[in-house]
Amino acid sequence: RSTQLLTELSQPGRRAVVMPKCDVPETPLSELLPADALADNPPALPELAEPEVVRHYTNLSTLNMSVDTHYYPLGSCTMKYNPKRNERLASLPGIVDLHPYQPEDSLQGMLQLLFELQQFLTEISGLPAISLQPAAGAHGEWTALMSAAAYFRSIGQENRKLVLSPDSSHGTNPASAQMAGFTAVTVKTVDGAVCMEDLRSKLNDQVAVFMITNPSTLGLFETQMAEIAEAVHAVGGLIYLDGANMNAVLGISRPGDIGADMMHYNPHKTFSGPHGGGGPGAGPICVAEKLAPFLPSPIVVKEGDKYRLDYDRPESIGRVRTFFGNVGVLVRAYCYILSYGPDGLKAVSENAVLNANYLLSKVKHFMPVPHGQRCMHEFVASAAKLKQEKGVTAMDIAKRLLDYGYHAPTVYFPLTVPEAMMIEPTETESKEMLDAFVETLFRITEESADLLHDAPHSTPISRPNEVAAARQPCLRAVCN
Amino acid sequence: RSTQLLTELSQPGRRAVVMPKCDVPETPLSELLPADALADNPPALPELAEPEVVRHYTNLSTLNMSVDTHYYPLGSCTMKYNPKRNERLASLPGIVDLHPYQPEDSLQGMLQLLFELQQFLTEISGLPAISLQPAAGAHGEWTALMSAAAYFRSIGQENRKLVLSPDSSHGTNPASAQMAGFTAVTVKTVDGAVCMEDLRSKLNDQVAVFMITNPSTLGLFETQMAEIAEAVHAVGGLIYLDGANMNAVLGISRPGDIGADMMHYNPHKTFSGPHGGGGPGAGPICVAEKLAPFLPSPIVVKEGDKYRLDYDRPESIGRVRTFFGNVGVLVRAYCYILSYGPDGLKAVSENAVLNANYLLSKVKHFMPVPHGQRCMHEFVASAAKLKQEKGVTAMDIAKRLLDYGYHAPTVYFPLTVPEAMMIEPTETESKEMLDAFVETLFRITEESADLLHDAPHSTPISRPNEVAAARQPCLRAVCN
Amino acid sequence: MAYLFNTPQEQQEMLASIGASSIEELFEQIPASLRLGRPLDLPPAMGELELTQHLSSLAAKNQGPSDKVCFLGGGSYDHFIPAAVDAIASRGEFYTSYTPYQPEVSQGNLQAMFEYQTLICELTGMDVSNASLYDGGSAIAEAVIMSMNTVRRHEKVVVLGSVHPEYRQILDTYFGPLGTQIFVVPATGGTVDVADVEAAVDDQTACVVVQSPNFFGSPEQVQALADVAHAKGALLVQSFDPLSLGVLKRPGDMGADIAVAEGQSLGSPMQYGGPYLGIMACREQFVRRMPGRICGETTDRRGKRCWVLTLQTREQHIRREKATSNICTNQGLFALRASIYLSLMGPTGMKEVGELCARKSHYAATQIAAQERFELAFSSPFFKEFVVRDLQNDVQTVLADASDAGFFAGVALGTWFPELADCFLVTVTEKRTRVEIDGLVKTLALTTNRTTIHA
Amino acid sequence: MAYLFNTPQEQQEMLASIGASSIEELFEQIPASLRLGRPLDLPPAMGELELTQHLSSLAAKNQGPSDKVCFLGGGSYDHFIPAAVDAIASRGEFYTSYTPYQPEVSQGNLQAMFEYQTLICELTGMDVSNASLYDGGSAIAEAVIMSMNTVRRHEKVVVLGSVHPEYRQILDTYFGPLGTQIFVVPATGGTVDVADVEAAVDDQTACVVVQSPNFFGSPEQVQALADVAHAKGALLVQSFDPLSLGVLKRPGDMGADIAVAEGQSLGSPMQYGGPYLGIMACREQFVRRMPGRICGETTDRRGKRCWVLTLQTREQHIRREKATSNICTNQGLFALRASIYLSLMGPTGMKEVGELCARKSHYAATQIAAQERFELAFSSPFFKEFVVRDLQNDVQTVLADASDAGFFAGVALGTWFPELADCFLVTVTEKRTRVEIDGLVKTLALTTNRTTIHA
Repeated sequence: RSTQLLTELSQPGRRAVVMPKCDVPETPLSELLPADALADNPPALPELAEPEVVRHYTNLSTLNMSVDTHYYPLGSCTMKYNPKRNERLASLPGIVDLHPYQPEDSLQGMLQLLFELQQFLTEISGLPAISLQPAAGAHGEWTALMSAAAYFRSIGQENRKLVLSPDSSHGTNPASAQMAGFTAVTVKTVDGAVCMEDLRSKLNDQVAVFMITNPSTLGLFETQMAEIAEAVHAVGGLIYLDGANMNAVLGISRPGDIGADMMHYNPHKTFSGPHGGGGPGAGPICVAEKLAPFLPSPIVVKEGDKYRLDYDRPESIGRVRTFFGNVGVLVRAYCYILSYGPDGLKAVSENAVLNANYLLSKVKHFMPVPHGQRCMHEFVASAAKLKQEKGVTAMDIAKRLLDYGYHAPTVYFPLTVPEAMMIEPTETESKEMLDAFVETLFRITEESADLLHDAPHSTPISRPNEVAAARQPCLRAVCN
Repeated sequence: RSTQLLTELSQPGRRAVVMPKCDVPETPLSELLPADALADNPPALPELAEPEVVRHYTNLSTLNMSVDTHYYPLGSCTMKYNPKRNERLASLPGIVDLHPYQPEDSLQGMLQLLFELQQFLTEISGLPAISLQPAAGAHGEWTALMSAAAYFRSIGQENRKLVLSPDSSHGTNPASAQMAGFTAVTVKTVDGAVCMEDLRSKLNDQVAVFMITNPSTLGLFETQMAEIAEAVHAVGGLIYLDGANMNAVLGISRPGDIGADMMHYNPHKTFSGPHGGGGPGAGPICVAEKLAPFLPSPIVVKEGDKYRLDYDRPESIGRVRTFFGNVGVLVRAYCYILSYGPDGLKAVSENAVLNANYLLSKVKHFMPVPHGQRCMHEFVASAAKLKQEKGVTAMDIAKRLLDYGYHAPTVYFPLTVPEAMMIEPTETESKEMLDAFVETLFRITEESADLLHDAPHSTPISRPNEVAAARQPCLRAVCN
Repeated sequence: MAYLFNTPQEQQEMLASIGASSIEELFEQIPASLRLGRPLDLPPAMGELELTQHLSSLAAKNQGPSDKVCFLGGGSYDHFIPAAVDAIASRGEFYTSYTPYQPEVSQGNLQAMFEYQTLICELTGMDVSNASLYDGGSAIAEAVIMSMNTVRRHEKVVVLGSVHPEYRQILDTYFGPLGTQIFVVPATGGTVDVADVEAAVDDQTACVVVQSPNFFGSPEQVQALADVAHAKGALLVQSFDPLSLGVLKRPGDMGADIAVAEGQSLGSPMQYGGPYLGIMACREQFVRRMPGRICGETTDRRGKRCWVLTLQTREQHIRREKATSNICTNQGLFALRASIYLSLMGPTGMKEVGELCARKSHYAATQIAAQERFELAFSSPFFKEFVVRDLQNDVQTVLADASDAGFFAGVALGTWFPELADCFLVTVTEKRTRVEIDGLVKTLALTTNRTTIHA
Repeated sequence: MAYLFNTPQEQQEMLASIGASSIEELFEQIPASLRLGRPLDLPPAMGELELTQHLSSLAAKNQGPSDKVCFLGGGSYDHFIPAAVDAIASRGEFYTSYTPYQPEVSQGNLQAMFEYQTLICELTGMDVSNASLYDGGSAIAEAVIMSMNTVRRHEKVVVLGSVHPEYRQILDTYFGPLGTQIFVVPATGGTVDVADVEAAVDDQTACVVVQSPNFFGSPEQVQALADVAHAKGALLVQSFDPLSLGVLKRPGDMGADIAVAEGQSLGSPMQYGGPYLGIMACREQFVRRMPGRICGETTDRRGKRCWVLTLQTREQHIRREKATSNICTNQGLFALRASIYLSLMGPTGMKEVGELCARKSHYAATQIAAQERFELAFSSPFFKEFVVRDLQNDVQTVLADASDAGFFAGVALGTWFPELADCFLVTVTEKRTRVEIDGLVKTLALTTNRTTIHA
């Protein structure tokens, strides 16, 4: 019954929530609201009893893999442990039950937290100004690009309409550029590094921003970073750093120190906010001083002992989201940063990189890792040889891993590596777990192609027909 | 890895909890405590990181069936839905973070709650006096028997040393009697009812108490109850009612009105406190006025607007447990009773009885229910015929049900029914669920004996060797 | 070290396997000049006990609706959240899982998404729903982008002046720099005149954006506005209050093409503004222009019904700069909360909560308006929020006094609406009891008297 | 109706299957004279919102350690509980499951029980542990019964006067009516003299019951007491403080035969006294006399390691009146909490918490004793609790004043110990900060001054 739909479980007349009796006059609604606004009947939502709602969702949950139950070496996603203390603390009534329009004097604790987080994140980034408002990484990218556009307008360079990004970049980069009114231009990479020749050929006074992910999606630090920054800055452009991979460089290298003018964080990756099955995230952005005036409003400022929201920022691009932002995610990031402190955050990156290199040192013996003997927090192996030799694809291997109780790595990204398997162990897994994973991965490469083509075998379902799903979309159940 | 033991996961030097730095003088412990009291080293507990502790236990949890995930028709155990609201409310800081020795003026809300619960439970029982102190049903039985003993001493009848109970009773009844210093005597039952002849033959001026479970463990209401009470009272004995099956008669029939002088509740059954994998329970007892002075101290009393603990009860048997009792369980019972109110509680019993009779009406066609065409909240079917015909036992059927995702009924209890399967649907299951269960049960009776002997087939383990476990007990892992 | 595993011994073993002499060596690919040569300037690490004490002390510096009775609204609401919502959503398998890109081990999340879409469609009367967006404000912006791409007009958008001012600010931010005209039709008398909208909509208009019930709490004439928009080939985008739909007509029943909402009311805490839930549903024919993730039903290789993310060719990770939006994450966990909430409420619960909001807010409005100092700013009907005018034009003092007396009495409107500087918005949810409402009224009455005496 | 399913329609269908005309008919087996002919006199049903408001209002009438700094102890302690304990123990699969009588679908609980037994054995230095009893007080009573049955002596038990007075009351209740002599050896100077115990123990004595650290916070000479008991063929039962064992010697290292404890400190909230966790561990040879459930390792029919409830022939559901105890339930959920707690603490965490308790309590004791009005009642060393004497003999006022100032300063001892009517017991856990301790001291100093001035 667990995979029955709620609509299939519904029985007329069943119910769970019962509201209190009305303690004010029970005026007919027809006297309070115009007839043309009133519905004849409430929506035909499913009718269920509380016990079955609880059992339904509890059983559904067990059909998921999750960090709490499984190893999740999903490249680029940083599926690290989500601390239980952060969940508890973010749920304190004095934190979670605050209305966004409460008076500031009733919010001093919250504003202090957010102010301090602003300080922490600017220190970690090496960039002095910050907005906590964007709701997700991609939203942060776009917000920063909008701020950059405003900056260029302010200095009379509206002509800068190009945003460059490497072919290995996240899809959000060009998509954000496009949404912000720019034209997205792709720059080639060679062996995972930006092709300087191609970059230089595309740099001119039309270029607004070069967006770079560093460490890159190949798990490599862009060693030409200084050179890139110099070249971009030389033509008057700005560098945007996609902070998706900050987990590798906390306390080791700061975007602001290596030439970036703007960046976003993914607190749900770097600072352990839970992924929630796809969200929520948050996308705080840090920028250089010259871009500060253009950031969204409000920001939190401190005056004497008091904290307040500053809206008086005439050059601001305005507001990109309702209210303050994804505060719940930010509170978890705050807790995470305080839990580690400066030495601890550095140790996080050191151990993330150690774990990745350890895995790399084992994996490379049976599955080529095209780009380098060393990596940062993740690396990209290629199943191209296996495909050639016995027709086994990266997808086959990914699916077979599920049978063994491991979540699959990210596959077919970045696009520059054939049959890519992007593996990010994170620092919150043990050597024993890494050893067990590698052993399993090796065993799979030795298994028969037929077995792998049909994998997974032990999961609740196997290889859904995605083509059919997209061709004739069925996007909702029939209610009642 | 999920079934590895913590001791097997341990690695020297790993850790989870880190205590704060000491903010008072760091005097060496050898200066604070005598050398012969101090340990050389802390206990060699396993050394683990927080993420693996969380994953370990999360995965372990998924090896359990539970009410939240499965239907649990376990006779006598009343595995009904455990309301989520009760868990939340019992965990409010103002409820859960109270020290037992706080001053009474800082506990007025808690004392009010407990006072009101005393009132609710006496009203439901029809018995005017109450102690909330006992920690479990069996503890309540024993406490009531100790109180009865004190009562008899107070009237000069120390000679009453016999406690009678039917052969179908819970094992706790004779065990409690023995612990309370009485001699346990068994009374026969005929077709699930007390054999009046046998009872009368054992009634005399040595009899202190007759303990009866009503509705009985066969799921039948003891129709001779009035007669029994009259006979027991006639020889000066008391009636103890085992309240395990109160779920059938809430608001319909009260122990105090049908002749009982004492009773206990199982709030974790009747009032939906979660079973917690085996506990905690609670065992509040209600007694007749003449037994009131002997109940444990303290009880909660109200004076004007104030609530306080009354310890001034000179005839009390004293204390049976530290502090006030299993308050957390009592809070949930309080919430449950308020959630239903008088009509709702009656509806609980009505629907529990309806569900049981519905199931009975279906089951009896393929598995005999020896005692009656009707039942209260549960009934006992017998697999004796199946055993005879094809060698399939109640245990085989129980194990096979697990394969289909149903928890097994209680088997081989009560002892008076051969190959007993005691089925209690509870009121918090739907007709659809009952239908699906019955269909499965029927299907199982049609399956081959070989298949059933080896069942379960799909569970993580199957038919552990219990004999070996008891013969050469291994009761702990080796640490480090 | 918080959540780390590797002991020094293990680190050595791992380095040996790698063939590196130190962890430091692993970072050699970072040029020395690009490294930070000092520790970060951050507070020292706190263990869990210290951190708990610290956060508790911060929390104690806030006062929330558990300390003061909350009559605040304006897009974030103090509605009741059943315990089962928290109990389910706090299961690790939900909140520590990733986007369901591996459907075989994500059917829980995928089915929950599919059920969410189903529930939202039924709630709104629309054909299709995505699996959620960031929040109600950015959802409006996405709806406008979607409208533009659908009708292929990028020049102009007509927005009612009764739309949440922050939503309108977001539209300004999104579209101002791109040259799109955001034409605002003023709301006088608490609602917008359909004729004014009709006058504003032209052949260049991509869509009309309406909020109903609007920011002041009043229903707009959505059907008439839809007709106006459609007559010019524009779409109608309606932002709605999910908790109103137990009693009010649904967007789909009134001609809306795209329905968006702030979904926080559906079982999510206020948490100072986020994370929340952007709801978006639309008519069938627009689905391939819709931003965000969408879940669809299909069958697996054994023929079993199952669910997958679908129509991904709309999305950035496939289409890059040609995607319908740059959106990557959805608000999975909050969509889940909304689904659980709606499952528990059912049609009857939704009707009851709507009735309670309507009746309690009208009771409060009547009582407040009976005070000499106050009147209702508008005569338009409302659902659960209404605008109160302070005839002495000292809203700040009124609200501050009420706060001192234990009430968050309302949201001052002057910041956004200079013409309403003497007004505040009062919201009454089902959680407010008559005792609390009477308490607010009494407090406001005292303010009246006190100020009168002072005057 | 809260958690019911059956709609009137379904009820009719079910009655038809049963062959009954009404639900009323199903109750016909209950004679009319035995039925309640009226509704129960109980408050009307509350929906979840009302119930939440009601419980919140009750909670608001209490003041707990989140309102006042807690220096209370005496068997229930304000120790820190890591969030992971709550997160795991609140999983439905744990708390809504039944006793693991079906091992195939209970391996989670069974393995957790087995790990609990393992952890308790390691913690205590004992050979075997059961799967828990009700609480620390009843566990002592069960240990005495176990001793009696083991050594076959039922006449006499020697109990140290420094054992928790409520534990001793429980022993009186359990054994007084049965004619067993509970011989109490007085504790003078905060501990008991071994020679006094030696004088009390005789050939009729079943066991010596000691608590160490004792009720006043001080370690007793357990090894010497064990020698005394063993010399007369009696057993030594020790009640211990689990959180002391990171720094203090374990019962098993000091000759105890049965070790029992209140396990609340190990990750369970104080919740006004229960439910808690009765810990019991013993030497191998006594295991078949041990009450309560026990989990053992075995293999299944496929040879896989697994766990089952074992040695059930000791228990009441098999042996009825011949069982070792009438105990049926254990405290499974709280044993689980203790296991998680100990897993997270590890040896180093246990050592750190022990050191903090010891150091902070000594700091507090020194500071309090430096006040003119107060002195330490005893010179004996202590672990985390100590007894303060009010030289002005007005403990009630001292405690009431402190409470007004925001401190639960201690537990008055006069109720149980008339000779200590001028004393109170102060407990300092790792949660108490120096600032809080200094605050308490300052408050007590003010009390001193104020009273001095009044005098």
